[in-house]
Amino acid sequence: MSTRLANSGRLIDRSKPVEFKFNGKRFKGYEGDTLASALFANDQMMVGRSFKYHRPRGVVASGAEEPNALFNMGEGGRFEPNQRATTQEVFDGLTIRSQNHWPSLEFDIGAVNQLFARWLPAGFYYKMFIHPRPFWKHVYEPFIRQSAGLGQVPQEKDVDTYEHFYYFCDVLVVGGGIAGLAAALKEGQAGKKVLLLEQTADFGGRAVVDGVEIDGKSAEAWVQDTLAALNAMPNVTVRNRNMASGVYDHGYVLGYERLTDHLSDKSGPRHRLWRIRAGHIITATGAIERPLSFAGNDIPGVLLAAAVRDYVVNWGVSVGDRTVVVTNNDDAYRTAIVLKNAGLAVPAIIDARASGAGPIAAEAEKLGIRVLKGKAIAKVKGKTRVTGVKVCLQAGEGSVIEEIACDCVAMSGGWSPVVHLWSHCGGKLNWDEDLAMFRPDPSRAPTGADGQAFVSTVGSASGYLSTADVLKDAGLEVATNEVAAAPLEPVWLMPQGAGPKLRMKAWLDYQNDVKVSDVQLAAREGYESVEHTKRYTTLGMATDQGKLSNINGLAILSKSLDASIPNVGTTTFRPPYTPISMGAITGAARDELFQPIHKTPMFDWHDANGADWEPVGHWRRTYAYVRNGESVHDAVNREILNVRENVGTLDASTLGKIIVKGPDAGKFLDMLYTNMMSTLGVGKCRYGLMCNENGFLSDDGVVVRLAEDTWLCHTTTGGADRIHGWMEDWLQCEWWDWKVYTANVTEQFAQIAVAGPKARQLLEKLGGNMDLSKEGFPFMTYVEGKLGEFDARIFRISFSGELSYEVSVPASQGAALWAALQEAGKDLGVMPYGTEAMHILRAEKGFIMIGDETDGTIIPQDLNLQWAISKKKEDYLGKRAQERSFMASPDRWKLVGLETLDGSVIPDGSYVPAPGYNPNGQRNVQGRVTSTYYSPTLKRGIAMGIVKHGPDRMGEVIEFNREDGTMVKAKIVDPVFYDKDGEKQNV
Amino acid sequence: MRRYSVFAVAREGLRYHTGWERAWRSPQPKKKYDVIIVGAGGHGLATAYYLGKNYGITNVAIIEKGWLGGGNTGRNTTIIRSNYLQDPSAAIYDKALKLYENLSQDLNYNVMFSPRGLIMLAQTHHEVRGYQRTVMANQLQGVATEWVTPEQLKKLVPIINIHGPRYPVMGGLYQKRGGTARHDAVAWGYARACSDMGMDVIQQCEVKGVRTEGGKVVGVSTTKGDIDCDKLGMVVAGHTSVLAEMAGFRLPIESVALQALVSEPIKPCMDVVVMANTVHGYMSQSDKGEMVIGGGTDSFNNYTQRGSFHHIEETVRALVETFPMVSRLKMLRQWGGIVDMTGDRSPILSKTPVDGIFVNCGWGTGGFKAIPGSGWAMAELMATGHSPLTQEFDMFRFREGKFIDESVAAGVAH
Amino acid sequence: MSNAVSALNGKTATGPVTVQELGLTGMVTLRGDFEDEGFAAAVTQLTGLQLPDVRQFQTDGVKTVLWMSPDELLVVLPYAEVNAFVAAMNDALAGSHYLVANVSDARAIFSVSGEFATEVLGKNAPVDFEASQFVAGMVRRSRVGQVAAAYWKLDDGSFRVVCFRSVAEYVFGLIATSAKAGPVGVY
Amino acid sequence: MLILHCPYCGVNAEETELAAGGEAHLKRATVGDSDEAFESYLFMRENKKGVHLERWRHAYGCGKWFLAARDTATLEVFGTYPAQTTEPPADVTENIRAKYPDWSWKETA
Ligand SMILES: Cc1cc2nc3c(=O)[nH]c(=O)nc-3n(C[C@H](O)[C@H](O)[C@H](O)COP(=O)(O)OP(=O)(O)OC[C@H]3O[C@@H](n4cnc5c(N)ncnc54)[C@H](O)[C@@H]3O)c2cc1C
Ligand SMILES: NC(=O)c1ccc[n+]([C@@H]2O[C@H](COP(=O)([O-])OP(=O)(O)OC[C@H]3O[C@@H](n4cnc5c(N)ncnc54)[C@H](O)[C@@H]3O)[C@@H](O)[C@H]2O)c1
Ligand SMILES: Cc1cc2nc3c(=O)[nH]c(=O)nc-3n(C[C@H](O)[C@H](O)[C@H](O)COP(=O)(O)O)c2cc1C
Ligand SMILES: [Zn+2]
Repeated sequence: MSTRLANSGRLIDRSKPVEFKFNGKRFKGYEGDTLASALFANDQMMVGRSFKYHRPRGVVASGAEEPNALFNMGEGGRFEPNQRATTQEVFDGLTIRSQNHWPSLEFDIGAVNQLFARWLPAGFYYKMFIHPRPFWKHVYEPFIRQSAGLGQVPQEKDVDTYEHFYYFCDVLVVGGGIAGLAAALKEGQAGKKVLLLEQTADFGGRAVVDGVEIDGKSAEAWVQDTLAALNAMPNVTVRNRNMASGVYDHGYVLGYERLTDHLSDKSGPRHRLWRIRAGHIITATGAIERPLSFAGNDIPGVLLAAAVRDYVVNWGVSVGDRTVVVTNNDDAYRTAIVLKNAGLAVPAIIDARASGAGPIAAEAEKLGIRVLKGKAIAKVKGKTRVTGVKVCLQAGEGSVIEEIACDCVAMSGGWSPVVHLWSHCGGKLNWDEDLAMFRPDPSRAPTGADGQAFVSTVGSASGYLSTADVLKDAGLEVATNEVAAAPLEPVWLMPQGAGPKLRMKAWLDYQNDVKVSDVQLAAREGYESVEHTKRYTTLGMATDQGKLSNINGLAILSKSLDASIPNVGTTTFRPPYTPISMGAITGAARDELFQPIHKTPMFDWHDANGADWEPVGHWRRTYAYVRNGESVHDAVNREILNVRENVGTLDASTLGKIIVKGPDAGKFLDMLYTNMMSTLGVGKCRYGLMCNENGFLSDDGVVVRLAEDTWLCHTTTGGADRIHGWMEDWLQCEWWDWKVYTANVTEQFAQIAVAGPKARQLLEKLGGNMDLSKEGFPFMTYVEGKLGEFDARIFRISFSGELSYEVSVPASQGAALWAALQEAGKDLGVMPYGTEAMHILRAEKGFIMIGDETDGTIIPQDLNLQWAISKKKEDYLGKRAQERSFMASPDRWKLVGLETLDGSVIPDGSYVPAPGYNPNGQRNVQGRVTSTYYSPTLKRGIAMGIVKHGPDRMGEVIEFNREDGTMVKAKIVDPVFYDKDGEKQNV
Repeated sequence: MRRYSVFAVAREGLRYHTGWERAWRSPQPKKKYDVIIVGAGGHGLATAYYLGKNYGITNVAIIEKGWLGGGNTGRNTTIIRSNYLQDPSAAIYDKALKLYENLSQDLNYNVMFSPRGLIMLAQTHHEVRGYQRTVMANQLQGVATEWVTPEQLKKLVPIINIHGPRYPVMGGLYQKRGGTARHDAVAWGYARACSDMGMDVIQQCEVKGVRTEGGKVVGVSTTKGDIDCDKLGMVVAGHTSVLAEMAGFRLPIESVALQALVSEPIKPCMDVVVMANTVHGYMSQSDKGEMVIGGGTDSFNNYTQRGSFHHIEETVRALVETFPMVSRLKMLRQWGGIVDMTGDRSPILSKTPVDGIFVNCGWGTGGFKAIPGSGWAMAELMATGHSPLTQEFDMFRFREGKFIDESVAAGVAH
Repeated sequence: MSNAVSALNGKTATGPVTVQELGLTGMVTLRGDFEDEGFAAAVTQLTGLQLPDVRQFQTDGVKTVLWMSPDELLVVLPYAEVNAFVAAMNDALAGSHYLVANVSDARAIFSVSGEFATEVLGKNAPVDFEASQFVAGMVRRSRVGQVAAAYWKLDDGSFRVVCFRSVAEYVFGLIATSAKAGPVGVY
Repeated sequence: MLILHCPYCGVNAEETELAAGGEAHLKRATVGDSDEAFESYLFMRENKKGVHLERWRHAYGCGKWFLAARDTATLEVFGTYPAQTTEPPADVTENIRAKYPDWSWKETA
């Protein structure tokens, strides 16, 4: 059984016991334990079920590479699926539940899949479930989905918070093992600004576990000294529990810092995502041990040799009482020795190498450990945990020589450098035949903005395995107590000649249930590219991203294709190194801070007075002011009628306002607008149209000439930044010799439209020093002065067809002016009105609306706006485009008014079918509605639309479609429905 | 070809699946073919397949510089729908959808087409009008789509938050027939069928030059030598400009990176595809359980298949807002592809200035769903010189200003 | 103006790092040719300050002149003096090619000060605020979260942050939240 | 996540502070020019896999447009320069030639 040892455990604090729950059972652990070590301490061997066959699964590793031990963790707003037991530290009150089984971990219905295993090889679903057709969607797919999927679905809103942090350094060192520490020390001493990230809680990596001596002192001591030296340097920053999750172009790196995951106290941000810009990145990410491929290598109790060692040395737990070590290299002998010294039984070391190990073998044998050379495991015995192994010749086909009883198997197939970060931006690898590993090729490093390499590797990440070599690679010459190791012998299948039966039980990818036989099948069927094999078998696509399985898998593939491993190559390494929380990626940008809301100075008043908000770009505008008991629709109608009968106020502050000034400003505006703006008189206003270079309408608004060399251009809401940028683009990149300055002063002013027959009365009630009389202040002009106590500029323009003014005051005075207008207007029946009323008011007048009548494919001519297109100008932006055949065609749909015969409202987006069908069998069409409303003024549905030859078809009745398939009849009429002669706005 | 069926699998199971034959041959190039298709992505393979199936043209080579299906076909988020606004788009995408509905049977390869339904959220009044316009247009195009209320939508997608403080869901455009398919299987199924018709799928063979004589194509030069042909189809997506340059003309195309990501797998929780375009994110759940997530493109020309992280951020932010549970999932993997964006964001299926060269490109961020229809139409164009389905997608439309703009009605790509 | 109010009317979040909206503050955008002596002279004459170098500012504690772009300055001064200043500037530059605009109400200005102010700002902007990199006297235009902002650092180590008025609440919320979340512990 | 040096304010701005503006040095075709000329000005793009001359705006900074010579296959930046020019300056051209000896810009080729 697995248990807590009486002593040892460098990471746990036996004075600080903690209690946690596993599947409802109470378990004990110590501070410093990982979930995995704590579960072993409680003899919990089986931790989950595999993806496809629902095979029993146990912990195989001790770090980020763990494929099996994933749990549903936490409760309610802190529930999270797929938490990795080997990287999650335990804390008091932690609760976890095992995954992917029903009804229980011990008895799982899904396990029947195992019986059919031989009929469920890689890609079986591509060959089955083809007939009958409906069955895929309704029968097969639901079944497959249910049996897959691992963890449960979070049900409640996340209660934790997250944040981001930008950090800049000369050198980023990734990894707090001896290589990383040494590299950081070197760079720090060279005066560089250094950041070192270690994903786990502690430093020292493997060396401290292996108990190496460096220059006479223990690795432990060496690490502590080096850390102390680093912490003493002001230019060096060292962070633990912070994983470099990805390397991105131009030296950008994400650091995933876990702040409270290991604590009972969850206050403060849970994760902090570091956005690091590093001049250079050194990855000292070490190496990961590889499993061996033998039958039953997935049974709980079969672990990586180094992991078994870690559990004893770091956490003081033994995985089993009797451990058989199976290996193709010397390092695993260390495990045997550690176990033996811990008083545990090691019945045998099974070494696949006929020549066996180097000097370390003698050490093991001295401790009484039996070493079998040239031998292999034919098969592991046991169902939910190991009970023994059958031994055979590595060279043979698996005929059993002897059986050894044991409850743990510690395997080592050699080591693979962690090259993920090196590879994210295209760092290339070389295959090292002797060490049987892919190593970074410094001559083909990822290159940055300057074309130079910006990532390098040190230590085991470069493929060095002895402590001396590792530190040498980091620039340190040291003496160690390590004995020379005998060369490893690549072993990709155990035994070498294993037949189909065994290969079907030899696992490569534990989580996704990919076996040796699956990869061989892929090869046989022509999925020869390693990328095809990956996608066909799902090898390496599980949550561990193949940290254990990829190399073994592609070795099997290369054998099957008899191509060399480098020729087969690896799959692409992609971020993140291990999965990172979506919460961390989101950071603080959630709820109120999800996106900026742009608020006008009158926002609070609107909000307090029934505003039904409408997002317009990032602005919030009032759609309508809804009074108690009123529907939004009622409110809109009330607001409209009140504008027609009395007076209304609209918050128009969001309209863009751009100052254009300079000797060439007139010339510039003539290019920008379709109209002639240079001839506009000072003090006058003119409605203008802007097109893009493609000829399509992009914006409109009133242009005001403030002075001889100064214009004020109004744009649509949300048009402000776009149009200002557009102006600057032309001034900087095309006409840079023109003398024009622009300034976007949109937010400097609060603007209020005061519209309705009583508009003038209302403004006059406020008093001030401006002549607002019909004569003194004619239509399409502006005045400037005091309106009551306000510093106002008033434009006499109308978008509603009523007598109307747009009052502009400094934003700081906006709220006060708005309040003053409501107050002064009480007896005039003033009411605020919102964007929907504004839309309908303008529609009743046949005014077009950018975004309704236009959609990015409409040219001014389509909307009969020729009057706004200057004939005198030889050029303006969009003119040439409008000369193209399709734009000049007389068959383009043109703007008309529409009046339903039955008074009903034409549905939004409705089209006008034409006789017949096109070659693709689609109904021909001859027009569509662009704006359609119920007009409370006219008490009927009104609409505008664009119709083929529309203006020539006045009076004709056409039909619009409805979603239910019926049609609405409407008469083509003049778009101006209300006050055709414009008398009302000129009073 | 050995047909795939449950019986075949059963038989093979008994002999450890040692009897399966190759899904496709890996031949050496011949000296000459009637037709060469450059690019063994979905569109290239489908074009070849229908050339053979519909027109009996089987002396065809599909030349692929990498591994077949390794381009965007092998890295897309597999959204399939045909509820497009403009007639030419609706026509070709719906043709594709109809073919998808029988593709597994047609190819005798389960492409796992899953018509689980697709919803586009309307989160502003403008979007509501835009999608209602789409519903109306689709009705006349013979494409069944419907408008769903927030309440209906919540029933279809229990994990969604329709009362988001920022952009409450005001309804949605729902296409029941929309859904997903297994992207790799689409490429593999077509490749297997093409190979079975005697066509050569030639992988690891890069086209380096296009050879023409007197304004007519005569062949290509590749890393496996020169290969002659009478007709050449360029179907290389992100690399279209590179191929066009070899043939001496330019196209209205820019190549930019589009990214996607998957979460760790979880139990089934969303049986429909949801697109939230106001906030730039969309999500579906694969049969393996990962949430498959995508968003907007990068803005600069790029051939690296790597994108910029801030787009991933924007997308994840959007989805956490729309589906609060996403916050406690983890990102398992992110990747990018190089998409070919045209001047009006609609594809180009067209003859070119060079006699005998045809181009099928510009599918940008949304061409997976079009693969069968595009192949069908492209085959017709290459075989007969004309196809009603491709007519409007002619490359010369840009000269006349005759665009096919899908972005107009709050419409979007994927 | 009696009832004029700034975007957040002086809203403050106090703590180890204090975030404060500074209330009504005069701000004037000035565009012109920095090479032209006339322009430089006018600025110096009306502010008593030299033209700042690229990404620098000049200040006398009351008036501040900040470099915004190769042809744009931001002049920060008491709110009450703005109109007079703008008028004077117009006189001084009359005849030359320039643009002067009162943007006092178009912006919100914050002070961010305290122990780990640099770290707080570093949470929301792709800018190196580390003391040796971002020194007093420096201006940097960038983002704060998802909106534009300009940062400058005073001699007392505190920062000024300017953004558009309409997003003042968002910016305040973001910085205050970052402050409340505590230090990162690197500076 | 690109970084580009703004030649106006000297900031090494990161992508999120910038706005990309597509191919640089386009000659505006307009009234009087042929449909072909206009089409190629508006739509036909070099879209080079390799050296690309392109427009960027320091949108969240000084607001100025500048031009960059960037390798779209490796993302190497050969240099940035002000927008008020009709062709890449000599020093930038040199940096490019250091990598691609026989590179010549379409217009000057
Ligand atoms: C991240 C992402 C998400 C997407 N999501 C969706 C979605 O949800 N729904 C949807 O409908 N679409 C989506 N798309 C778009 C879709 O993937 C593409 O439009 C579609 O796959 C294009 O297929 P293709 O065959 O034209 O191109 P590809 O599949 O890219 O095939 C082109 C092939 O040409 C080869 N090639 C290039 N140059 C040469 C040469 N010189 N010689 C030989 N071969 C060459 C390439 O290697 C490649 O294999 C997405 C795309 C991406 C990148
Ligand atoms: N004899 C053998 O076969 C063998 C094999 C492997 C290692 N070793 C020994 O192991 C030691 C190797 O030292 P080393 O420092 O090169 O490697 P290491 O494995 O000791 O340390 C690597 C460190 O990097 C961390 N890390 C990995 N990825 C990270 C990421 N993305 N972000 C943050 N941190 C990350 C790990 O948590 C670990 O602490 C030497 O003592 C060597 O002798 C021996
Ligand atoms: C629909 C879809 C689902 C995917 N699911 C997974 C997955 O479960 N696990 C995984 O590792 N990758 C998954 N991927 C990503 C692929 O591994 C790969 O990253 C992608 O196809 C791009 O290829 P590349 O990364 O090799 O360039 C998925 C991709 C797609 C398109
Ligand atoms: Zn700049």
